Parts: sequence; C-alpha cells; structure tokens
Amino acid sequence: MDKEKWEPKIAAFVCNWCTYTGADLAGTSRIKYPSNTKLIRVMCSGSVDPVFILKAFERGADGVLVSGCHPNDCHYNAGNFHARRRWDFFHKLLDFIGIEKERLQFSWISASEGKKFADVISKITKDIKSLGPFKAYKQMNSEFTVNFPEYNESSNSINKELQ
Amino acid sequence: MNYGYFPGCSQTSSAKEYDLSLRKVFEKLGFGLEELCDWSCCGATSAHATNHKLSNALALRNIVLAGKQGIKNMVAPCAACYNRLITSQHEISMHPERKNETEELLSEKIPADVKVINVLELFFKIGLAKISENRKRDLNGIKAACYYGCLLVRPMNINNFDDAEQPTSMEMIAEAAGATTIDWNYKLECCGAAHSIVRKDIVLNLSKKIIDDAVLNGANVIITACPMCHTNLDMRQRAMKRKYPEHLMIPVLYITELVGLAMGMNVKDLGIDLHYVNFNYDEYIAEKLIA
Amino acid sequence: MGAYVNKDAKKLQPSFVSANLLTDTLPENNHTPFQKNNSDIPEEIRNRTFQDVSLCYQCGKCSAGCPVRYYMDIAPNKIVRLIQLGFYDEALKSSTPWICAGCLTCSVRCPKEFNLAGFMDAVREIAVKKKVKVKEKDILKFHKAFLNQIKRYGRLYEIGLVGEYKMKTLDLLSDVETAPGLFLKGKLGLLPDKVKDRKSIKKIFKKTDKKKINKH
Amino acid sequence: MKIGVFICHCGENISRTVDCPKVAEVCRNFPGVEYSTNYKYMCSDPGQKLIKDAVLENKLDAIVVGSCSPHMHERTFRNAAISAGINPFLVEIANLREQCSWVHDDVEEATQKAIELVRMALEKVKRDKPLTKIKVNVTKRILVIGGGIAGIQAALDVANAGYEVILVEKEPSIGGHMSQLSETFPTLDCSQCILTPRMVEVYQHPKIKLFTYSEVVKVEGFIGNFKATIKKKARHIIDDRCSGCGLCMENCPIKKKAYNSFEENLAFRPAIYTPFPQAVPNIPVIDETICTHYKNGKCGMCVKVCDREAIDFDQEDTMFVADIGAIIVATGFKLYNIEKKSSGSIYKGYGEYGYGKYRDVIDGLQFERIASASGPTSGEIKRPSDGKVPKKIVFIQCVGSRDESKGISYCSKICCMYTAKHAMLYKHKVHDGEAYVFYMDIRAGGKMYEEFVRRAIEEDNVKYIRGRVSRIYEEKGKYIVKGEDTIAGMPVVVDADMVVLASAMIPHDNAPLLARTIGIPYDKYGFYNEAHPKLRPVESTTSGVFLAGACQSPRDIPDTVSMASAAASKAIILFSSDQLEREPVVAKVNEDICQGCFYCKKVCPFGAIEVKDIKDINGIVFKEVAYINQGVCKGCGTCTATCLSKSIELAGFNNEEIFAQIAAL
Amino acid sequence: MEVLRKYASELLEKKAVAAVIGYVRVSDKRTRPAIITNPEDTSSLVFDNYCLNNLSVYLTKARIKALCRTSDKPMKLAITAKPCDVHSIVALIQENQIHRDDIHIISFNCGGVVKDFGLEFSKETLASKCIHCESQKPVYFDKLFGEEKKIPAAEDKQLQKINEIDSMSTEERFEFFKKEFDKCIKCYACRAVCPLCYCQRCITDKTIPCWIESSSHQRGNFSWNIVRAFHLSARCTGCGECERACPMDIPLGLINRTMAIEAKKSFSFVSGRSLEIPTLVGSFDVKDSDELFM
Repeated sequence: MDKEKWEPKIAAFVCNWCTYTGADLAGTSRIKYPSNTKLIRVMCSGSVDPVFILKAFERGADGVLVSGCHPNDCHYNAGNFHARRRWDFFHKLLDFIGIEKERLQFSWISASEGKKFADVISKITKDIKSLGPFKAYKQMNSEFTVNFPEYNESSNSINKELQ
Repeated sequence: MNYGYFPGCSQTSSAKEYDLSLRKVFEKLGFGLEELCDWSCCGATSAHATNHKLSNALALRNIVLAGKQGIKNMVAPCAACYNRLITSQHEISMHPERKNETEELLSEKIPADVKVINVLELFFKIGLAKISENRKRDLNGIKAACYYGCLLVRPMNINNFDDAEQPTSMEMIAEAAGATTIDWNYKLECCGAAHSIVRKDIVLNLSKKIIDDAVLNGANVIITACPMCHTNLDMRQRAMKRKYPEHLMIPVLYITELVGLAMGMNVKDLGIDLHYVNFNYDEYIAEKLIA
Repeated sequence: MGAYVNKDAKKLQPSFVSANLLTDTLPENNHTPFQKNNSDIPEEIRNRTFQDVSLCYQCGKCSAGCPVRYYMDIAPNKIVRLIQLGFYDEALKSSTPWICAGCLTCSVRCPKEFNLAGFMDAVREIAVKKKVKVKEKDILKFHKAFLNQIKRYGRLYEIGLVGEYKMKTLDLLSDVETAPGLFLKGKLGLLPDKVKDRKSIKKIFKKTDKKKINKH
Repeated sequence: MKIGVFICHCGENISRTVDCPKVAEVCRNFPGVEYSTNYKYMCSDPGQKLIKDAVLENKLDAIVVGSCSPHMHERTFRNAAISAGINPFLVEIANLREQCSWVHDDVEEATQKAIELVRMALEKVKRDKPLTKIKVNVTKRILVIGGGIAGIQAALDVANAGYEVILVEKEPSIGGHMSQLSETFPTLDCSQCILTPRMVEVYQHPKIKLFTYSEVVKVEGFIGNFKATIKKKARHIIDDRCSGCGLCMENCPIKKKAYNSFEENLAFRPAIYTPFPQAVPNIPVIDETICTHYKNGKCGMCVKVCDREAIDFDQEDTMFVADIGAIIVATGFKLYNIEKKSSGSIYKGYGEYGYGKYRDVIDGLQFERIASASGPTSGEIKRPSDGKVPKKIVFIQCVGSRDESKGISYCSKICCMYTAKHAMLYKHKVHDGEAYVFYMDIRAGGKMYEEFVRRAIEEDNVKYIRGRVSRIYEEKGKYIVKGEDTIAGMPVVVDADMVVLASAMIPHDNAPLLARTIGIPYDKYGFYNEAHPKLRPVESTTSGVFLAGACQSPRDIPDTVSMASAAASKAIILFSSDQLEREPVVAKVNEDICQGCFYCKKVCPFGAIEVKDIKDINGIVFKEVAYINQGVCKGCGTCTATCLSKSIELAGFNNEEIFAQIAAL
Repeated sequence: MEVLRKYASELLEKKAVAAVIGYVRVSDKRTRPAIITNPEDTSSLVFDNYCLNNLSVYLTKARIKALCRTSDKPMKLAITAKPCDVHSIVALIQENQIHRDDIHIISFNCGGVVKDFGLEFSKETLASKCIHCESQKPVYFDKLFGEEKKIPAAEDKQLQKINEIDSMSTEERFEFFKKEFDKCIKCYACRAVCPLCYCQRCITDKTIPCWIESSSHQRGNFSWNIVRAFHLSARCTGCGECERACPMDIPLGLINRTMAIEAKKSFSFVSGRSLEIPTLVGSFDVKDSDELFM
C-alpha cells in the first residue's frame, strides 16, 4: 500500500448521551478534525462488546476508539464503570497478545466537550498514522479466502432477488 | 535499630547542646544514630531564597549520600534542614523534570527510599512508652510551653505526621517525660529565624511576642526542637530585658534536653549550661529520683 | 485602580489604563496604556513553583497571617497582584520578598493551595537575576555571605559568616553582646568544620551559577 | 427490502462541503436501495412530503436520511415515516452535518465520508426490526423526601392539584432549617411566622400522608411505577393517642444529658422531646440512648403523667411499602463543621480557627438560634460560654466555601446575605456593639439584596473588611481575629467577644446513600445532579425523580420554593396522563440459550433483571434464566456486552445491526 | 485410600448422595474420572498424584438434574476435588451454575499432580499450576482427607515465559502468538474441558450474527483465542486443564495466567477463592483506575 496516500480507517464506538452529543457539539462549534474516524452510535459505553473491536480489526480498521460519559456522569449511572473494568482487562490482553496499545484507545468525553472530542479524534488519527496500516491483522485478512455471505456485497444480491 | 543522623551546620556550633543531648538520650534509650558521612549544608534559607536549583542540589546531595550509606530513615533535628530536605524530595517526586535536572547536576541518581524525619517523629517511631519507661526524675515542676516553630509541621501536604495548625506531638512527648504542658497560642508563630543577623529588630519583636504569650499562659519553660528557634528565643532575651525592663527571663530547652533530664541526666551532661538564660535546676525539679 | 479616560487624547486609548499603584498621583495626560506585557516573569515563576499566579484570588489570608507583615512595604497578596497585572518592576523592587522569612504560614493556609513562600523565593531569585536594585540589600548581602561559606567549606562556618557579613555591611559593632558569650561557652568553633568532598560542592555551585546569580 | 435514501442539503450547511447530489447518486447503486434523492430542506414540510410520497410511490420498507444529528430531527423523520405507513424504527439517520460537513473542509474528503456514513446507516436499516413503543401505567401518587421548606412546598402544590402525597421526614418534625431561622433576608420577616402556617397546612391536608421520624430505605421500580419502602422509626409514642400536651417533657427527670440539635447544641433537651414547641406533628420522641427506662427499666415518669396512655416503650420500627408514580427529593443541606476531620474526608477542618475548641466561635445557624426570639437566649445576643453580651462581634464569610484547601471550591451563595442580616440583627439588638464582617466578595444578586447589604453598611454602620481571616485565638478572654484589609493594604486585628462563621452549605452525610437507593447521580460533594443545569433543572437523569432545594446546590429560600413548585409541576405533568409511552429500546433475553449465570443481573444499573424459572410440563423448575422487566429497563445494553453466551439483545441496537455497521465501515 | 472408599460407599448407601464423581485407577500412572452410583464400585476410587483431571467440569446443571432430581427427595452429588478444583467449584457457585447445597465436596490435602498421564511424579514432571500453587488446603469442603503434604519446589517456567514475552517487542509478541494460534484446529477441547465454559451455546457457535469465524483459519483462530481468554479473564481459576487438553499444545495457560496476574495486581482479586468476595466481572468500584481513558 502506498504509504503516502494511505489513510487510516478508524472506528469509534460512542455512547449516545455524552460522546455522540459531544461530537455534535464539535460540529456545531465548527471545530475541524480529520475525517478518518467513523462513529458507531451505541446507547452506552457499557454495551460495547470486545468482539465488536475484533470485528472492526477484521474488517480492516486500523484503530478503534471507545468513548463514553465521564465516571459518575453516566446516563445509566454505572454503565461506564462496568465498561472501565472490561476495557482494563481487554486492553491488557491485547497488549499481551501483541497488538499495539495505540490501536485501541478509550476516552471519556462529555456532551459539553466538543473541543475534547475533536482533540481526541485528531490524536488517535495521528497515533494511527504514525503506526501505519494494521498490517499484522490485515495480512490475516488477505490470507483469508472464504467469504462469508453474511457481510459480503454478494449477500445483497440475495436482497435483490427478493425484491 | 539504627537511624541515620543528619546534624546540620548549627549542631556543630551554636546548637552544640542539641547535638549532645540528642546523642546522649538516644544512646541511653538504646538506639544508635549513624551520622551521615561527609554531609553538607542543606541549603536552608539563603540558597532557596536566591537560587532554587542550588538549594535543591545541596539538599539532595545529602539524600544521595544517605542512599549510598544505606540509610532508610534519617533524622534531621534542625527544623530548617528537615523542611528543606523533605521539600526538595517532594518537589522531585512530584515533578520528574526537576528530578532529571538535579540528577544531572549531581551526576548521581537520587534514591527514592530515604525517609527524612524530624526529632518528634523519631520519638514517636521509637515509642513514647520507651520514654516513660526510662523516666528517673520527676519533672512536674516544669510547665512547658511547647514551641514548634514554623517549619516543623508545615506544609501539610508533604508532612503528615502532625496537624499543621494544632499540633500535639511535642506535648505528648513532654508529658511522657513527666512535664506539665500548657495550651498557648504562639506555638507555630515564626521567630524570624532567617533574619537573626540582619534584621535583629524583627527577630527581637517576634521572639518577644512568643515568649510573652508563653508566660501569659503560665509556662515556666519553653521547649523547642529547632536550633534557630532556640538561638532566637534564648540568645535574644538579654536584649529584650534591656529594651523592656519588665521582661521575664524564661529558660528555653530542647525537647531532647527535657527528655534527658527526665531520664536522670545532669544539666552539664546535656549542655544546658551553655544556654544564655539560666535554667535553675532546683527551681523546677524536685531532686527526687523515681525508683 | 479605576478606568481613567483622557478625554483630550487625540488617539483614543483603551479605556482601561494603568495607574502607578505605588503613588497616588496620576498626571492626567501622562498615562500609559494598559497593554499585554510579554515578560518571561510569569513563565519563570511557573517553572519554579509549578503553579500559575492566576491561581490567586486575592483573599488576603496570607497577608493576614504573615508574622513579618508589619515590616513589609507592600502586603504579600499585593505582590502577587502586581505580578498578575504585569507591574513587575514594582513587585521586584519591593522589600516584601526580602522580609519574607519563609515560615510557610501563608502556604499552609492558602485556600487555593498556592505556595506563596515558594513564590516569594522565585521573586527574589528573579530580582537578583534581573539585577533589580534591592531595597533590603543587607539581607541579600547576608545571603551571599552565607552561600560563600557553604561554597568554601560545604558547611556553615558561623564566625566566617558573621565576619564576612560584617565586612560587607561595615556594621562592625552590633552583636557585641552575643558573640563573646558564644565564644566563652565554646559554642563557636574557631576553625571551620569542613566537608571532605568539597569538590562536589564547588561543582554544584559552578553548575548552578550559570546565570551569575551570586555576582553582580 | 426496498430502501429509500434521502440526502438533505440543510440549506448550504451540508451541501457546502458535501456534494449531496453525488452522494445520492452513488447511494442509488448500493444494493437494496430502491430510491435515492436529495433536497434542500428535508426536515421542512415539502421535504417530509417528498419522503412520504417517495415511500408510497416506490413501496419503500425503510428509509435512510442523510441529514443533521439524530438528536435534532430523528423524531421528525420517524413521524414522517409513520405518516407514510412505515414503522418509525425502520428509519436511520446518517449524521452528515454535525459529524461531516461542519467538521471537514475538503469537499472530496467530506463527500467520501458522507457516502460511507450513508452506507453504514443502510446496512443498519437493513437489519432493523420494527418496534412498537412500550406503554406503562402511572400510579398517581408522589413521594416527597424531606420535610423542609422545599418538601413542604412541593407536597402542598402536588396535593392541591388533587394527587396523593407521601411526605417523609427523618426528624421528628417537619420544618427543616427554615424553622430554625430567626428572621429572613431581605425583608426581615420572622421565619417561623411564615413557615408555621404551611407546616400546619401540610399536617391537615387530606391528600398528604405525613411520615416523620422516618426514612426511605428502598426504592424499586421505574417512572410511574415505583415501590418505596419507608422505615418509620420507633417514637415510643402512640401517635393517635398523644394530644401534644407536653407534660411528659416537663416531667422527664433527664434534663441535661443531650444537646438539642434544633437549638444547634446551644441548649439541652429531655429524653422525651419534640424538637421545638411548634413542631408538626406535635408528638414527642423518646431518645433511647439516654432514657433511664432503657438503661434499667425504671423511671417511667412520662408514663405516670400521661393520662392518655400514649407511651409505649416497646414500640418497634415499622416498615411501610407504598406504590408511587414519582419522587421529589428535597433533602436539603447541612453546615460545614470546622472540627478536625478524619483522614478519609474530602473536607478538612479549620485548625487556624481552633477546630471548634472556642465556644464563642459559632456558626451561622447557631447565631440564628441566639438571635431567634424562641431560641435559648430568648432573642438576646449572648455568648454561649459565659452569657455575656458581646460588645464586639466578628462575622467571617466564606468559611469552607471557596476554600479548595478545605475541600470545597464552590460558593455557598447565601452567606453574604445572611451575614449582612446577622450583622444587622446584632446591631439592632446591641446598640453600642461593634460588628465587623470579613468578606472576599459580596454576592448580592437578587431582588432587594444589594440594597439590603448596603443598608447594613450605611444605616447600621457594620464595618466590612475585605480579606480572609488568617487566624483566631483566645487571649485574655478575647478572641483575637487576625485579618488584612486588602483594599487598604493594612493588617487588621480585632479583639472580638464573639465570632460567627458563615460556614459552607454541604450535603448531608448520607446524601450519596440515598442517591444510590433511588438511583440518581450526584457530584463529588454529594449534591444531586440535575438532568441539565439549564433546561432541566429540577429533573434528575432518572425519569420520574425530581429534585428541589439545597440538595442540588446551595440555595436561598426564594430559589428553593420556586424550584419546589417547579418540581411539583413536573410531577403533575407526569400525572396528567394515565399511561406513559416510552422508547422500545430495551434488552430482551433469548431464554433458550441463557445459561443463568446472572452476570447481567449483577451489572444492571436499574435492577431490571430478574430470575425467571422455566418449568417443565410437571411444573418442576428445570432452568433458571434471566428475565428483563421491560418497564424498568432503560436500554443501556451493559447486560448485552456482559453476557457470555450472547443471549441478550438490545432492541434497536442489536448485535447484528452493529456488526453490519462495522462491516460497512 | 481405604477411608475414602469407605466414606464414599457409606454416602451412597445412606442415600445421602446420588453419585460420587471420583477418580479410578486405569494403570500405574494413569487415572480416569468416573461417576459412581453403586456403593460396590467405590472400591476402585483413588486419590494420588496422578489424579490430574478437574472433575468440576462434570458439575453441570443438566447432570445434577439428571442424577439428583430423580427421586422425590433431591439428593446431593458428591465430588472428589483437589483444593484447586474447589476453586472452580466456588466459581461455579458464584456464577449460579450449581448450588452449594447440591454438592458434597470431598477434598484432600494436595501434594501436587503430574503434568500429564504416563509420567512419573517428580519435581520435573510437576504440573505448572502446582509450581505456583498457594492453596494446598481446600477453601471449602464437606470432608477432608489426607495429611498436609509439601509440593516439591520447582522452577516456575511458565512465569519465566510470561516475563520473557513481556519483554518482547509488540511485533515479536504478535508473531509469537500468531504462530501459536495458527496451530489451532478449532477442536474446542479447551472449551470442553473447562469447567467455566458451561454455556450450552457458545459464542462461537452463534451464526446470526456470526461472532467468531469457525473455520480454523488464522483470523478465526485469533478471534477465538482472544475471546476465549477474555471470557475467562478474572474468572479462570487456573486449573490448567485447557492447556493440558489442547492437542496442538497451544500455551493457553500463559494467557490465562497473565490475566490472573493482572487481576491480582489491579484489583487484588483471585477467582474462586471465596464465596463472599463478589466476582470481578459484574462488579465495579468507582475508584477503579482511570489511567486508560483520555
């Protein structure tokens, strides 16, 4: 892959109440940040399963961000506390397995922290850019020959047929 | 158990008796004090007043030496030395950039496990029961105003061994030694220490206020744990007397001297005769040895 | 300090105009605009104390408790205020930092946990570095004499200190009452107590002396 | 499935950086897309009509709208979908404005991202399942916790609207701190005179059930359907027999064993007592810790004098369970105490003011009692230590407040005003006295407030000194107050006879406990958090729980009363309909594969998960599985991520939908 | 040994238990698990250094139901468990898979077991879990046999390996595990033998949506092993059965132990040690570290 033109692909799992709203605020405030990150809205950072992150890596993401409300600010009182413990383990596990720590990052961004949201996105984009493409995982993808119909474009042909 | 000992410059000259009584008392209590080899000035007042880097380097040089000597707990009897050493340690522990800077200056690594303690802490470490057990003499004629001075228990966020506003540790030690203590207001007021030579007027006034409050609250002896305080309170009393003829002379003892007296030592052994204001032994102590 | 507006001024000045806080005379058409001062002093204080002067909200608790407040020309909290506003000269010229005994009463009681004693150290250091004419020059001389002793012997040689200080200030007759007593009682050693490894001490002094702090 | 894609220009907000026609064009070729278009204002009436027409014309099953944030117009487009006959949950929004056009400059880049965002939404909508809103019944009864002025006001408002109220107060009488006050600023009218009638009104109101000397120990359920457990502590008095004659109190031989906390420890109370004479209800309480009967079974003086046989030494705590539809929390505040604190506390005491060892250094509420005509000194200003009239009095503001080194960074808001009032009351009662106030700033924002402070200074000649006090100590029976006037730049020392500290308002010690019981968030001090500080100031984030008064932050009486009424009106709005509708975003268990480890039950922040027994044909339990109460579940999904066998799905955000989005990244 | 047999046979005779899950000798250095329902069969029960299976894997809800709920009066199920197996039982109780009242734990003071069948018990052949074993006495039991024994001291090679991996660069670690996981043939022996993998339908068997690709391809292998390790982190009691059962010798114990070490370091929690301490999964502390979060 041409390093010059390569742009990282980053997935961000954000909670509906704080970080998603914070991202909206960044927009309302017209704060610019790189376009590499795409948000997946979930109800609470506590509902993000580690498998989502593995899936994202499998589907070619170079980095993943999980972000929720600050401790004690959770719309659901405690979801983020559970998330915090979960990520502590998962991050350590990935680190031990040999996945760069910067590939998976976490943050607390409240609904009022539009600036922080932009900063965090800029930071993770910069981090991932300096790490380069997630070759290690991508290589496993390229060696992968069997396609699952489930998420493949071809599956849509089924849809087409149904119509 | 042995404790490291950082005497500080005053201990070798104007506060000789502090050094003397400290060593004697702890020897008798069965604890060794291991003097820090080739210690140097802690950089108090003048260095930190004018050159921050220098003051940190001077203080931490001694910590480096202590580390090399294998000292884990080091007593610094002088309140100024004590404060200087722990403040420098605190600063480098909070701010790694300052640590690197100073380590570069000293060309040495600064150990993190040397704990500097003051005399009061030392007494608490060995246990107050030890003092009462070794009591030989009744000191109940002494009504002690325990004077901490400004630096001994401050600042709070670094030094947590006693309250920064209403300390009681020295009173507990004095009471363990059998003396009566009084409650008074000036136990933490500054004596003007650093200005001892240049602005004698300030020192005189500040010290006078301290002594007056002690007398007003019924003390007949002031107890200190700092050579600077002692110098100012003890030495300046003649000048006070000259300026204010009604001034009452009141002896000023080091806490170690008080404990020494309780343990049956002599005025001369402890160096109390070196003070300016006479400590009239008979006046305070009934010469009755406790069995 | 108020907002002084010079109606006669041809060019409209910003209406927030400085007054010299130390004098209460303000010649009406001789004012200087209150402008951004690009001094490195706040930065230097921050480097030294790890705290920003803007932390201070001027409650005055420091001045209220200061044991040597009566000997100062400007209240300690006002020194902070002067630095906050950018009146550096007035702050550095003041006797206050030099009178400060470093007793930490202010630092302990400060509601904002601002280390004022450390701040005063920094102001002194800056004043020396900037070669400001210090009001309490005897105190500075004393500090220099003190450091000279340390530099020479590694420890304080009290007779040397007093001797050197007296030579510097030509104040030969004070303390006659205490010194002989000290000698008689054998408290003052006639020979200095020296550190063996004086090289290391010299090295420390040399390395920290880059800014020529002790010479001027 | 036929999907329609609608790209909004939002005037130029989106189209300036996103090439909307191109996005629509590209999306048309995505599998499953039947129809794709772009329009200037999708949210406008013509825009919505466009959607509706397109749906009907093309027989669309689901739509994706590329527009502003779903937080803005999700509801609009869902309604449009409903009008076109599509299930509203088959609508997905791609956020092309806040998260694309507004934050990127490059047109190509933004357009590309917009296409990808729409593609993700498309993948999600393909897997969306039609959902219907959940309906729940509303119990039209409210629980008000706290019987201070906030609780009283809220209770009366709700009751007067015709709904039942349960008012719970932990003290033996309602009234709260307001009943302790002497006079109130800025009008100087007597506090008890205006409060007592309201207290009586509460007591007599047919719709209000009053539980004093009681605590809320458990709250379960959800908006409209809470179940609260109230512990009524044993008073040892049979309520309906007691006539409130007070003979028992007069005859109780234990006079000086316990301080009267209503009098802020300035007076004693007997073992059987009401906190104050105007107490509501006027029924005493027996303090078991000092009553002789509980020590040795003797005495019984009160039993002898009570001809109505109202005393019952063996009474025990009783529990009540009540069904309620909403809760108003109005637990109020307490004052910061300058005593030395334990090392774990976030607060630190004031050693420089003596850690409370000087008896004449008192706090604001103590001064209120001293100044109150019904107080221990009958309104005469006297020192607690020796009963002398202080000739010089010092008031210190901001004790605790705005003092980060003591643990509090906020302003307590009311101290400026009540200190001015105190100084004024003092000057009115001790004409030859001198009053000094040490302050940092005067914050007198309010109707007639600034004028009130100026009156203290100008008419009553109170000396205001700007500066914090550094130290207080006792010397020769005087209290030496060391301060500095920072305006004059002069040290100020006052040898006062009495010092009054305007201590900070802090939450009660058990405020966090109650918050956890109810399930509402609180800040680091223990003040309860509102859902939005500006737009939802009396709601907590837990729906159905409202907040009022000083349990949220320091407040004065007018603010407290208005917020109490606001909270009451919120509750009344809730009660105005018989059923509630709520979003169907809830979790559901696949009972076939649930293994019953109940980690979900442990993590659920709302206690929505229960154990369900699955029985075989003979009625024997053969499996325990998790069951989610749809009314209680708030849809956070923490359980879905915790579930090891992945047997829980969150409707609207199920795993398949999220996987599809990941795949479409 | 005789006392154990006698005790077990008494339990069965008295109908105090429905069955005894225990070890029976196969050959000199080999035992196998057995579920004994007939008192006469207890004569083959053994317990020694060769009883290396973790029998708690047989404590499934279905089995308890089948064995103990047959008569009118529900009976208990007896199990012989090494102290380390008791940890698994504790974890199972905490996760509501069995009730303490349903089982009768016969435990032993343990002196270590061999790492695999057929080996002579010695310091060299000691199972790696025994090397760092801190619980030679069971934390919970209904009957305890045997005297306290000492486990022979041996080098903790597993810990050395963990430290070695820790000191590798990220790329090296990735390569290491990639190579190891590459060996996986998705036989799920690790899952079958793990007492805590009790789900009837494992996450990897779920196809709508497909959580983990089930072919034994690198990518699927990677996901499977990560998810397996994650699901067991702070739950795994360290019985080491997965590693022993793995036909491809993937060092699963390394990962499990690393996570256990982290749990102990960050939360002072060790799984299966106490019924009172709540499990780490499913609980939280507001004071947990915030280090990870920007």
